[in-house]
Amino acid sequence: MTTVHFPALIVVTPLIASFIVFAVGWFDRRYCFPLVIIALTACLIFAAGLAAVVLSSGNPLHYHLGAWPPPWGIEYVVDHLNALILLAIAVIALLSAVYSRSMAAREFPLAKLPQLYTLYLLQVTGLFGITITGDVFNLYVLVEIASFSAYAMIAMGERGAAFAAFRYMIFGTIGACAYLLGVGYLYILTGSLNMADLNQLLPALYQSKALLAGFSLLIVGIAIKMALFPVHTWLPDAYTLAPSSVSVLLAPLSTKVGAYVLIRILLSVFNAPFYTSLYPAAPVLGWIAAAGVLFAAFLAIAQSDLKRMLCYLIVCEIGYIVIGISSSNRLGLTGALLHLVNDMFMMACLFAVTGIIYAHARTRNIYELRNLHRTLPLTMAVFVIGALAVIGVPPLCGFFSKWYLVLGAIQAQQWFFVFVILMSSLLNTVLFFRIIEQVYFPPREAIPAGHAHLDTPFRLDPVPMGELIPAACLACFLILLGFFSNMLITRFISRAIPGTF
Amino acid sequence: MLALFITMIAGALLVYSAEEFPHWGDPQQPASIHVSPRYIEKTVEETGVPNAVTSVLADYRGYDTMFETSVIFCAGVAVMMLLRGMRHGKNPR
Amino acid sequence: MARILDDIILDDIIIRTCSRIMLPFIQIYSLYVFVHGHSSPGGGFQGGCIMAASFILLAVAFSIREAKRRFKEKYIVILCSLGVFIYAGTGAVAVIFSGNFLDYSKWTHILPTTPVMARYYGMALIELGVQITVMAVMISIFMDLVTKGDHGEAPDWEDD
Amino acid sequence: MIEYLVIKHSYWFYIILIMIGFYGMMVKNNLMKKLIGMNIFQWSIILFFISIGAKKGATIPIIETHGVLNHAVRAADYINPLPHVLMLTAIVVGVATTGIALALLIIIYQKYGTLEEDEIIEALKK
Repeated sequence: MTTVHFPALIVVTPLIASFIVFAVGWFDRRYCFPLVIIALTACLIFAAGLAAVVLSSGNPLHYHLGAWPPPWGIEYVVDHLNALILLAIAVIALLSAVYSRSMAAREFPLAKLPQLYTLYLLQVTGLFGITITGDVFNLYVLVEIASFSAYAMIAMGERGAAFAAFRYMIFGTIGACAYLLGVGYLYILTGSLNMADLNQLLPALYQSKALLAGFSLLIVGIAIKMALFPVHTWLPDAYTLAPSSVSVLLAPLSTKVGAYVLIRILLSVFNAPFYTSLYPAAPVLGWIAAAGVLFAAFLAIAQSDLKRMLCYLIVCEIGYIVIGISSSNRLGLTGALLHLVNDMFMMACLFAVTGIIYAHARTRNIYELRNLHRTLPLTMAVFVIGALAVIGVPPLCGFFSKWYLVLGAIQAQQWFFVFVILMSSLLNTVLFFRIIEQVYFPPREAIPAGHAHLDTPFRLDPVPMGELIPAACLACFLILLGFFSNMLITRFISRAIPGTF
Repeated sequence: MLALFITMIAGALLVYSAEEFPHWGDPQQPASIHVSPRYIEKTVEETGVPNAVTSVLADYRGYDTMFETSVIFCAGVAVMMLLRGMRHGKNPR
Repeated sequence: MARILDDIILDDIIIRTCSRIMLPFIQIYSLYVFVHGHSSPGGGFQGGCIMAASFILLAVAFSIREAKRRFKEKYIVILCSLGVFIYAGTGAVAVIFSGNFLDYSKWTHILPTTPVMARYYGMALIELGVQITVMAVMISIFMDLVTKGDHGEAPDWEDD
Repeated sequence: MIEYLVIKHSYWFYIILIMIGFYGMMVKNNLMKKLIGMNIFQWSIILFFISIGAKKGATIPIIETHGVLNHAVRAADYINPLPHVLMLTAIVVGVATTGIALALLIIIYQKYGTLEEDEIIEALKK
């Protein structure tokens, strides 16, 4: 078997594994977790193989499912953009699966673990499929798979999670239906569902009002799924109340994959003149996103719950990505794509740390985390790395993507966007340094009497290694992504942006 | 009130954009002449199945249907997880 | 927990007799819809729904306990996975014979037919998978929803 | 004007249904009614897709073969099968959504004893 079949196998492997996990879990649930790890490791190998093939050949990889040629059958396309994001998803899915083992055993009734792992694999299947597919309707089906498993997993969380999941479901269904209606508009106007084929057919219809309506519906649907500012209201509740073992997978990946779909729809289905010069879609999205960035950054400061604060940060980061898309030049798009990948790792790292802190200290209130670095030294070190990456301190990855975003905004002469990015970075600095101050340098009266514990020898955190090691790995990735960001840009991202920019 | 307003705006936009849609049942509309004729004309020749819906469902776009089946599997697993667990055999509580 | 199981018992001789007569015909009809999906309206999803409806009729006319006795939970779990597994496995077999995923014409390596008829039989196989999964999931969702999930404790359906 | 309304009649039905569904989903206080609104919303889109597939004077897309195919098949004689296939998938998605939503509503009702949204929010604030 050669690399030719990797595009199908990367989606089908977790799918088949989920059926096996479900059936095996009925007999003995101890086999579930090893099966999940095997399947996700295989996915990582496939993703790495795809990235290697795309890099070495330099051309997109096309895979025709059922051997039917594209406008009639469904096509998978792996280009430089896909390959990078598939690799990031595979790494994070594997690490968060390792992380979730002891966490899920603590948070879930044991009898529900087989179903949890089944849904976990279905979620990963959906994310891979959304990333790789070249067919607009197939994308809808995969979005629904990812959403259903997310609804069910979120509803297993703490108090109020079921209600949050129901509200997420209402919003998510509006989003998916708007997207489906947009697909219907494209279909009624062109008669095709394939992205490359639509890209060929649509320019003849660019003056059409119906196409504009279809475009708006697609964008609204994706905006709800990716939690862009005015329609983000489902996100903070749903991700805050979700179990830690689940939110470490969902929070970094599902919104970013939504942002990826936005880029894919704008660049591969429509083209740059349509959304920049013919209709002012890019500036509108940019102003909405800028408002969202400021709004979410201020609301994040107002939160005392660490996880809810991170949820508002997600909204903020999605705003960055959309600002980068809206500046619609090469630098801005580079920043958006780089930030997409960086943000997956940053949020995975921070959510993993938050889960460990909550499991250990039984609180997420940032004012009750004082002196936590004495009991959880490594965890808090990882937290600091994640925080510095989000702020954008130079050697870490967050700096480089923000740098390109600012450059893109400057090139587009959008000085307000430059201000928004810098301002929100400043707000993030305030946000995180407040927490770091609470943890490392608490007010004098908070230090308990007697300094005996100050002299105690260094002891590793009393948390399971299965949780600590993935978090530490994610922190290492933040540093590595920073060091190798130039390679990432030259090898993947600059090839992923169409030549018209 | 806001929701009613949004609903009205959305409905007006949909009505406005429907102006450019092809007439109902027009055999020459783009949807009927671009991709779908092959499904009708070649279904017997290429798949041996006279029912074009089945051949599109299970063969030309069979990959969608696999995920459709996975969606319903996912719903079954989700309802089972939400309302009950697996307590059985070697899986004590 | 047993309260829900016993509450929903409709003790009516006419309904019970009629549904007892109708059940096999509904199931035969479901198989007819499934098998004739290739040449008339129908297929796996429709057939599976009708098959599930027959068991739901059993549960409504008799009791949940009776339906659980006829259709044990173990089989529901296995059939749920088996159906989709047949579907994905049918596609994966094509990969083993160096075809693209879901390319049934590669089944000619094991079926003594032409590629076109191999597609025909491949479709029949995946419709079978759809039928099995849809039937099992529909029954499972119905049972879980109607008993609010606590039908599992009753000892009389634990088969071992 | 009347002629214009008649010639596009299939689109007006779906727009009216979509507005009803959307309004119900946004405004209704009872979660069950929200769910019903959601279903109307989904089915209206299915109606829209099905109306794309229609062709005047055409029949269902099942080719009359009688064993051997000895005449050329004209695409205009049979309605477009693709929207029907897509909507079969969308129907299944709708069924799955309804199933999960009902399970969530059962859990919510067990915890709070009500399905009115404002009462649940009140209960959550305590």
